[in-house]
Amino acid sequence: MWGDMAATLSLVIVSLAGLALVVFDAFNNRHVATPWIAGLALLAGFIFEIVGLGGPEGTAYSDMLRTGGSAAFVNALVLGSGVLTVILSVPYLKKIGHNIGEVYALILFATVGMLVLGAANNLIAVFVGLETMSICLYILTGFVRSESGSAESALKYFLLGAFSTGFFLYGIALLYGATGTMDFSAMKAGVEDGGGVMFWGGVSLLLVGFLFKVSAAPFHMWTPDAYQGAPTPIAGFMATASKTAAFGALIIILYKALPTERWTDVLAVFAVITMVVGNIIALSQQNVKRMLAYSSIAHAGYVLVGLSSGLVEGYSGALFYLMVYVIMNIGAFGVVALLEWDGKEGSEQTLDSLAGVGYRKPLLGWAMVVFMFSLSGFPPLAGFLGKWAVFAPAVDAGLVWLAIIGVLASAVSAYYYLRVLVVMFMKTETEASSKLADSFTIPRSSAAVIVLCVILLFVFGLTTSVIELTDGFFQSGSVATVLGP
Amino acid sequence: MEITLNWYLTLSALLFTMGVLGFLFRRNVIIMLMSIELMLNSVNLTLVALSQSMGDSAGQVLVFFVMSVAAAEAAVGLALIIAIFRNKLTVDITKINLFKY
Amino acid sequence: MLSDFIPFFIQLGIAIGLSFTLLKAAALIGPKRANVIKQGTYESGMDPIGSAHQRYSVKFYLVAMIFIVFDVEIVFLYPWAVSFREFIAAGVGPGVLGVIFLFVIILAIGLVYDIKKGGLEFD
Amino acid sequence: MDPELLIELVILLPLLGAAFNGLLGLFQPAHRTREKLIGTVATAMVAIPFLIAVYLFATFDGEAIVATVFTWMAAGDLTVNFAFRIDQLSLLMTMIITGVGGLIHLYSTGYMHGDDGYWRFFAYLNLFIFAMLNLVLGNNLVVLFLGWEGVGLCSYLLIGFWYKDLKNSAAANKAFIMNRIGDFAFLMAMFILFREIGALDFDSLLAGASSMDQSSINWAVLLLFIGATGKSAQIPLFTWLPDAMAGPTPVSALIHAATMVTSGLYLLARLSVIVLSAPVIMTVIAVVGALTALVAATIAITQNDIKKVLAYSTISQLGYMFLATGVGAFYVAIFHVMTHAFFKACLFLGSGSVIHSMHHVEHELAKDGHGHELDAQDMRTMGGLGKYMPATRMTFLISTLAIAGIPLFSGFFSKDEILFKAFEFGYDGHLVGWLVYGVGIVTALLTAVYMTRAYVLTFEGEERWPHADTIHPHESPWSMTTPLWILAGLAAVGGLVGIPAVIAHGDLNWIHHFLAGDQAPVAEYAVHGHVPVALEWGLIAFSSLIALFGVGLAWKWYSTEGPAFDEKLSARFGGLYRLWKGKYFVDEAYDRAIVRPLIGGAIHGLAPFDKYVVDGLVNFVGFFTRGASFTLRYIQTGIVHSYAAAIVFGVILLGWLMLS
Repeated sequence: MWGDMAATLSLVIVSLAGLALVVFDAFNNRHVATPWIAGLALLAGFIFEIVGLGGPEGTAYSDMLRTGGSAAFVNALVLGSGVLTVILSVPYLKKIGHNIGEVYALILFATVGMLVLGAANNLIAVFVGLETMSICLYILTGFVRSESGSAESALKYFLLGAFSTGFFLYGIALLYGATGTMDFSAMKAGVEDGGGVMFWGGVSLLLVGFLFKVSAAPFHMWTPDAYQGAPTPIAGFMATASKTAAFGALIIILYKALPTERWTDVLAVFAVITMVVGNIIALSQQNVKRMLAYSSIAHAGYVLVGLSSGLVEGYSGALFYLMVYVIMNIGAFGVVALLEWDGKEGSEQTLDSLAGVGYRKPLLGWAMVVFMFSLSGFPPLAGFLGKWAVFAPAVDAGLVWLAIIGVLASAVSAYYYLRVLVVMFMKTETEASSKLADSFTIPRSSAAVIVLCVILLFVFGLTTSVIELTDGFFQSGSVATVLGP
Repeated sequence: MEITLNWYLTLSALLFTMGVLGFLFRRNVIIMLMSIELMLNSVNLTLVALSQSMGDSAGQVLVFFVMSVAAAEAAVGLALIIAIFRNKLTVDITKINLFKY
Repeated sequence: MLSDFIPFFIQLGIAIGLSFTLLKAAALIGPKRANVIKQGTYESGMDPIGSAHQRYSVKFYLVAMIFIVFDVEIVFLYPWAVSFREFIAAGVGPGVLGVIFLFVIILAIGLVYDIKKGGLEFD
Repeated sequence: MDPELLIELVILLPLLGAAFNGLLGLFQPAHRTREKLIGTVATAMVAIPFLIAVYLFATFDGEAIVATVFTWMAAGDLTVNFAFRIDQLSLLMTMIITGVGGLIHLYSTGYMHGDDGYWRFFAYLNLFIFAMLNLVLGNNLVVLFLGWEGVGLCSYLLIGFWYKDLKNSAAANKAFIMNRIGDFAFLMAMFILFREIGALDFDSLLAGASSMDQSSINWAVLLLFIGATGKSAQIPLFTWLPDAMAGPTPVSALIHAATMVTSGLYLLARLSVIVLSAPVIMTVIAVVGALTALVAATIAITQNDIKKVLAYSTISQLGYMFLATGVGAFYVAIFHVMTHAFFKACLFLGSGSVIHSMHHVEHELAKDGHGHELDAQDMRTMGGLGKYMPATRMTFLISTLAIAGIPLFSGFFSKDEILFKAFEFGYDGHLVGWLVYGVGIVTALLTAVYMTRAYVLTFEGEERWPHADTIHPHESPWSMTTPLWILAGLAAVGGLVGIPAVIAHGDLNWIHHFLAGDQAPVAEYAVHGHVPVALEWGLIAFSSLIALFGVGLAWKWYSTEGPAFDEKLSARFGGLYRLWKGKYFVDEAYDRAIVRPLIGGAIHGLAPFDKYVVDGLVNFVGFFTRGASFTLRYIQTGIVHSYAAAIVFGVILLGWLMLS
């Protein structure tokens, strides 16, 4: 047991910190130390995972969780995004006057759920992790109870999330019935003669749960509402960390637990729907956060392109894309959080309110330029490399049509990403926007986070050492020896 | 005639579908919440039946987690409903559409 | 190929059909003769005064939390207690006991928070 | 000195210049007004690379040099070095870019004087040079693509430079989107080449070309060509270039005439080996090129905005170059790229100088409160400018004769070579060769006509702007006329590097030996039967006569009657003329067929998707479960219900796909 705890130290640290925060918070709420405790705990976990990257893979808690390998990578992403979220949240919560300590405890617990999800090696672990994460996120979305917007988006997110959980759970049950196990490693072996209705039905329902969490169309509809109403840094956290964890689990299930049949084409179909719907609808969005939400839907589609190749290059490419995606979106949401002025978590802020802000706040403006160009897959930024990493395997797998559609979809996306820049730099500023620009000075912490994201985007656009690393996770040899049945 | 596994599976499928339909077609948020509970519990039935017939305990373990999660979800859901109710004085989901398009 | 799915579709049909009939039956069989008395909040009681939404206690969250704490506790403690004997037999008794203590402590933390926030101060 | 170090210098200096002006200007408002400093730094950062390039050229021994800066991508079987390549082709392009670019920088220091965006302008301009150098010097498709996207971005920024005017940023968006379409075709071509050959650097690409199967080669070349049409403004993606004239004139000269728009041809020339192995697509290229040349030339005749005329003439000349590519004469295409860079840059700068002085006239008018509206770019209100601005007139005249193809001017050599190659292609038994030769001849005539028209309407005849007797335009400052003279000189004699093969058996055709000689990068179509010398002389004489005839004709028409003659033309050609005047209504067609449906669909159709379509799904599910009548009661769904219905729909779709 102690060995397991040592192997999953990040998980232990974050959980204990969360519990400690709850107690600490009960006795002195709104204490200045609360965010520090949370941030440091997450940072410690992050460092632990980074150190463990590329190390030997194994399992803990009697094969419930995986350690090392892709689990370490996904957890590192989750924890990193958690750290940045905490940093961004501090000034933001002050701004909207809700800097209550519970928020940080909830972020920690949500992170715990994501860690379990990303490292799961067993359907039970997947379920527990997924639910821990989701329930905390429901509360985080709606903790600004006084705002009807926040409460509403939380309610919608909650209802639909619970609804999809039902399908997800039913899928688990059917898979369990068809294969007689919930352990990923044993599942492939348990499939008789290509699996019957029960097996593939179970797979479909399981996919429903995941596709919902990564907000792939047509399961995406909660996303814009939830992001629009949620406090902006939290929206960024939802967009990045929870998607990353869910994708991490999905990738491992596809890779270890399922035979590579049928689902590749199915995922391809949903990838197409997602990319098309996300990008097309984003074209007409006026609200900044909704636009980002639809763009995040579209990006889920790109990742699905990588997965539907069914090749290990596709999986590793998807992992790399997730990393790039986390960096880009944390940055973008960070900028948006700073440029927010309607006291309603930006749920009523249109794009035009940013007119000409680019020159008044050069840092934010040019950071946004980088993020937008990276999101639209523009070399030499990381976004381009990421798209390459997910589209190329699809082409290798013979899904040229899919790659073509994806490439066209991102051609469309260039349009609405560009619109942000046109507004920020090429529109003369209005009354409101100049007032907005004068209304605040950029907190050093947030500026640091944004600059960091920009730098990382350039760095990872120019080196592919990360892709080599992720490739390593799927050299079936190592996985089979350590994790095989 | 003795009761085979399929009976349980059919029954739970039935309950699950009823849950889905209830969620789809009832407008009272609280009843939608109940429908979700129905879905979860029908799955519990499936799991128990399966693990019973296969003599494997994993299914029942999951059931415990499902139960506790269901409880937590119920609490969060009701809390959110109250928050909404304070703002809008209604629990009719069709009246709760501030965000759209 | 498709023939394998016939039972699946039959089951689907039964499920949907039956649920449909039940829902419809409820709507048909149930007599609907509404009158003022029936529609009243308390059919044979006095009419309530003031609007209903004040009835929700501000403490709802805290009470709900207490409920969860004990609900979850019992859900997990009971099976543990039932099978503890086998654990002792297997010689892992102390370890399992430790685990359950950890579990209870975590729940206790929740309770502490709740009490601190005034969850038990009914008025 | 070490060439690898030098080439990295060539690449880096413009970037430094951009960073210097950009960052200082951005974070230190005081810097924005130091025009002298900004201009000098920017110009030097392009001039120095030019000198370096000349040095490299002088010391070049015909052996390609590859300078690897660092390894960019090494993912699995994909290895891409951030490497630059010095060979005949890239050297020539580099000298054109830095040379012409440097002159245009110098010109801009005078032209942009007093603009608040001075610093931005030069930062962008240097950035563009940097990207363009990446494009031509990159040793693999990825670096090339990096430059390719970069120049697109810079052109976007520079077209929308005066963003205060909304139509400018609209034009910028149009250019960007059209370029994106081409870019992504290019990206797909890269995917295919990578899948087939497994590498992206040019050596392995050209080596591996033979191993590809015909269909994938065709696809790759076709997609490459589509990419090229986007960047080089060919049918069907050419409509962005005229709008791009919204940018400052030096930008039009540098990006939209001399350098960026030719990058498509550079791409095809660079991969000439692969292109040559797809004859079917080559036919397509030749035909598209010829058509573009003709279409653009006919439009150019009808334009009154001097910059629009030049823009369409650019498209037309680019069409010539693609025509040459299509008949396998890649080096000739590059030859024409060079001469065209000279005279077209000169023409644009000349028009810029004209516009400059017409603005002066405009101000005068406004000052005296005559209340006359004057479009400084409309040739109908110009005329007789020759006596006020002799330098501009002289240089403009030289370049006009050059582009018209008057013998011994540079344009004559390159264009005549293209026409001859087309003829030779046909002589070699390819029907398409004859066809494009015919179109080329007609276009040559048109070219002579519309360019002479532009010259005459601008510089000859009587002054047509209001109060011409009192208000006089003036010649531009030296910083603007010097580049004009230099470019005009090059436009006059630049063609001598490509003496036709009939003279001295082509020994004097230096550009041919340089670009397409043995161990040179550019391949060419090998002809079987040679055209007899006498016939070749005949062709040369013929095309020269055509050019002279066109010039004389237009001169006769427009010097006597001025703009009024356009009515006669339109009367003579009737509907055809209206078609030209309306630019073949391509924009309108695109607008109706693509733009409006897309945007409109997004705004009116798809945004309420959640609401309407999904409610329809509720109907469906409801019908599926309870029957229509029972459903109707439950249709008044709130959004959450429709979301849930969408989920259920997804579940059904997923299950159906998975189980069947």
